[in-house]
Amino acid sequence: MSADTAYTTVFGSLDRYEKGGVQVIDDRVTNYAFSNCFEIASKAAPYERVVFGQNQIYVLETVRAEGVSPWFTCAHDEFALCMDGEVEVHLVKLEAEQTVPDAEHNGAVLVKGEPRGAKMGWMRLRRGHQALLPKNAAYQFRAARPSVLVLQTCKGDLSVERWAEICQTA
Amino acid sequence: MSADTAYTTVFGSLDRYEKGGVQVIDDRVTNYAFSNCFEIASKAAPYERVVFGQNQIYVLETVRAEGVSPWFTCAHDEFALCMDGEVEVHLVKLEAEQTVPDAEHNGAVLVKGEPRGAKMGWMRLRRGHQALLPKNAAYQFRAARPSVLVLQTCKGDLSVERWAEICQTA
Amino acid sequence: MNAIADTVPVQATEPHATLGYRAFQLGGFSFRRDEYFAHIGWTTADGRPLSHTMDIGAFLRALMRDVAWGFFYGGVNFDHVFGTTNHYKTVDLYAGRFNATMKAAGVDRLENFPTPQIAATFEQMLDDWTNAGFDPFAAPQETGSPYGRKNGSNTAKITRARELATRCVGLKGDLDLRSDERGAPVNRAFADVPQEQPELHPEPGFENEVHAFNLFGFLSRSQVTWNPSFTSVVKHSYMCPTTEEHILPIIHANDRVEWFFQMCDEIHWDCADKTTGKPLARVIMKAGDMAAMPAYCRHQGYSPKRSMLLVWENGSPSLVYEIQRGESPEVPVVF
Amino acid sequence: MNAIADTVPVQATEPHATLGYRAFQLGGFSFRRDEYFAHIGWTTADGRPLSHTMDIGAFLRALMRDVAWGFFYGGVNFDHVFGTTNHYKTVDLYAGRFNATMKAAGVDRLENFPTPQIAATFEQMLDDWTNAGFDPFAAPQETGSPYGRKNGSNTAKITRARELATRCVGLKGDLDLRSDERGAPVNRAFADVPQEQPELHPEPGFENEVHAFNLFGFLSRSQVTWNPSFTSVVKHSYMCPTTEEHILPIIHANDRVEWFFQMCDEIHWDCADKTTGKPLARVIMKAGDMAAMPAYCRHQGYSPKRSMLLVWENGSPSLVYEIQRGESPEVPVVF
Ligand SMILES: [Fe+3]
Ligand SMILES: [Fe+3]
Repeated sequence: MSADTAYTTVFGSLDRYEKGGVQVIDDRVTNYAFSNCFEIASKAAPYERVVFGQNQIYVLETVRAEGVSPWFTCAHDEFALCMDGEVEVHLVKLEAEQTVPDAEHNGAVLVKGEPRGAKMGWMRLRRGHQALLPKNAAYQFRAARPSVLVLQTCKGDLSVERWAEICQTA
Repeated sequence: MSADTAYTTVFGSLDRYEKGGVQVIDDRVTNYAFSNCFEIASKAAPYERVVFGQNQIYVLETVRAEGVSPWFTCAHDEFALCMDGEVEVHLVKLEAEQTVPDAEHNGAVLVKGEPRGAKMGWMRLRRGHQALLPKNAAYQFRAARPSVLVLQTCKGDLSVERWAEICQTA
Repeated sequence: MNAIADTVPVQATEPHATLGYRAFQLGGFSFRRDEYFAHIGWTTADGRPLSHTMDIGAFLRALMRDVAWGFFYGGVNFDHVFGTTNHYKTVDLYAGRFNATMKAAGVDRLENFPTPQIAATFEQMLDDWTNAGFDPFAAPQETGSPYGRKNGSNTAKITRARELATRCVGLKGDLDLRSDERGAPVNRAFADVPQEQPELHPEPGFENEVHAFNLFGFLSRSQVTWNPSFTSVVKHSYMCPTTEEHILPIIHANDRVEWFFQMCDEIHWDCADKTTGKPLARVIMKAGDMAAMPAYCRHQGYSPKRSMLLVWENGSPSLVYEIQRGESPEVPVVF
Repeated sequence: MNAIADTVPVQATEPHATLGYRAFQLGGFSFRRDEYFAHIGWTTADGRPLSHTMDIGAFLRALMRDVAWGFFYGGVNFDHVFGTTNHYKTVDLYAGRFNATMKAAGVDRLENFPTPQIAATFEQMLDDWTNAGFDPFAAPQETGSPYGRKNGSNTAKITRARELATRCVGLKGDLDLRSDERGAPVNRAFADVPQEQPELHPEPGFENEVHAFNLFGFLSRSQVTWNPSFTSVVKHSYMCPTTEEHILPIIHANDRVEWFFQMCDEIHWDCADKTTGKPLARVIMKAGDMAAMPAYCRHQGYSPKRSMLLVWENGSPSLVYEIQRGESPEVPVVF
């Protein structure tokens, strides 16, 4: 591909992102819930699950991945999309007594104590990689440097909402 | 030009024209003064000058050319555009006493009596041909079969207005 | 062209002698195309004829989405006059209904059709009116002109199936990854997107559960624009990423809140009132930006360079009725 | 590029490193183009940034007319948001001013500029943003794509002078007839238009007064679309015929009544309120049809095949002021 037709795909990162915004004509700016995952992650504590999209029971959460996370588990599938950095995902096939007792329970919970069960394996996610977090498995994130994940899940006990802080308000 | 790329240009004629129209959404249809020169000419007497466009002192007139017209003259230039049929235009360089006395007078008038002065010559107009009717000349139209002219001129003594009859009203 | 649609009778004329295209009739609406335009005709409530003209390229690009998406969620406005509203077993076809002036003047028309009937008509119209050199799914720089007289057809391109994962792309038995071999080379605008798949280290027996894939690589191989796929599903939460270039060919009036996550590059959105068409806001989205489209708005996006947009939909079949009953908010969140 | 314009300073950046186009600033308005779009930015009355996006093809086609016509009569709307109003020595540049919602919301902007200043900026923008393969005056089937990165220029095509007779085409010393030799071959869509000139039988000495010409032949050789010439003049009454194909690239909001005489084929017009943009009427014009555009409307035409339209203008310099003072009606005729 020659220089004059080569394209540069612009991704964002914790170090470098440019934020757009809502230009109001005749509406409430907060109705657009405008935020940016890198800005959220840059201000979040490691492994806080900050809700930045919600639709009834469903959420998208931004996570600052930094160091080793607690072990999480969930009664339904979740997905983790890496938007910046590099994150390992370790999986354990939980024994029944450590899974979420209510199969209808929405959202992730912390595994109590060390996860017991067979090691399922692990994955290394880089930017653009999306991982399945299978239901009733335990999963742990490990990131040597600050990284950003977006989680597709349901709103649960660990979901943190601070819309007024993350969204454009004027 | 091959058959599959050949175009047919659609002209109208006294014999065959298709009229469009105003489709009102929220307005008065008469404000669009919608008419059709072939329809007007099909209902007009020979050489009536039916105004179908006007803007302050200026008009466009439709003329049904059929047989031999009176001799006209005008203190300003006029133009005749042939839209259908075939029309001869005969010109005489009028002597001063037969021209319109007021150089500012708008619109054509009838020449009183036979035009006196040098014959300037004549022209044969077919569809799409436009002739200059030079100021202070006498001109006469001759058409063997019904034809249609559009005149660019100023509104004058011979201009006929019957907007309610020629325009779409509903 | 699906099996159901083929069994429904469609009202169409013989091909026009010069132009080569068929004209179509659906209820009180007439459709014809010429070298440059789609012409839509209807009769107003008080019996007068009215018409509307659209550039044929714009019309076919909109028609392509409406057909491919099965009339999508809510309203698919082809422009400020014409469009469809999905009721999921039936579809409204309208002209002027969501144009404040035309509605107030009483010159609008709306008719409801069983989905198979309107689908069959739209599919045949799309197939008849799309020439060999034009792909309504492609970016304008990647296809030919929509104009001119009937010149072949492009059935294969306009009948591409939507790519819908049921759990996650790449899982055994689910939607396949895209590759050169499967006819999905990397798009010119994404030549710099890394194609490596994630490192997977499953223990024996867990090969289909320790699963990740390169979503950006997958999207870089999209052959179409403005056409969401499903890539991962949590209950009724659908990740519907899509690659966007030039203008969204429809103005989408969703019947539910819809979220956009801009994964790279940028898109500018025009948002307007769903019912009247009055402008409400512009939303400028760059890489990493998230925004919601409230359920009361219609929106149309402009993507200057091919970009990756994650459309996140709540596909709950009961949601639209909850919204209609006022049980579900039209806004994404109140704070 | 006329001499006056070249002496006025224009605010422009260096060419963009990747795209190759310059960005321009005119008062509080900013302009930039990329592969697909023109982006217009401004600051609202209360100090907030606002923007507007137009397809670059639509923008350049509109810009071409505004430049070539010297800002024309009245308002030249590029679309429902952006445009110019001619005050004949100065020009208003606006965004949102004639959009009912944007005006009511106070997010519009209007600035007045001396004509040479805005003309110079528009001319340079048009020249910089038009690539070698694209002719904004040509019908879409007769030119290349407006999209992509900077690729040469097309200065000769965008600086064609308007063809303005002072009395009548073909008279000695007035505007010449068009011919193959003068670079004006018959257009493909008018190959069937007779090219014979009228039979003239002048007596000796009257060769320049016994004058007629083939207007339809003249028009069949037009190389451009939606660009009126003057062919005959009676005082301030100007016959401004033009050949039309595809869509009028502007929405014209005249400051006076304007008359259209459709000489062949057909054009469909969308008419809307000049101030608010609300739809008023459709006008379907076929060969021989005459219609007026009232001075309160804005109008945009759709010509499915190249057609001949006679635009008839009252060029009286005092008329616009008479209209503004309420001394001249906004409607063509009352009956
Ligand atoms: Fe949408
Ligand atoms: Fe006009």
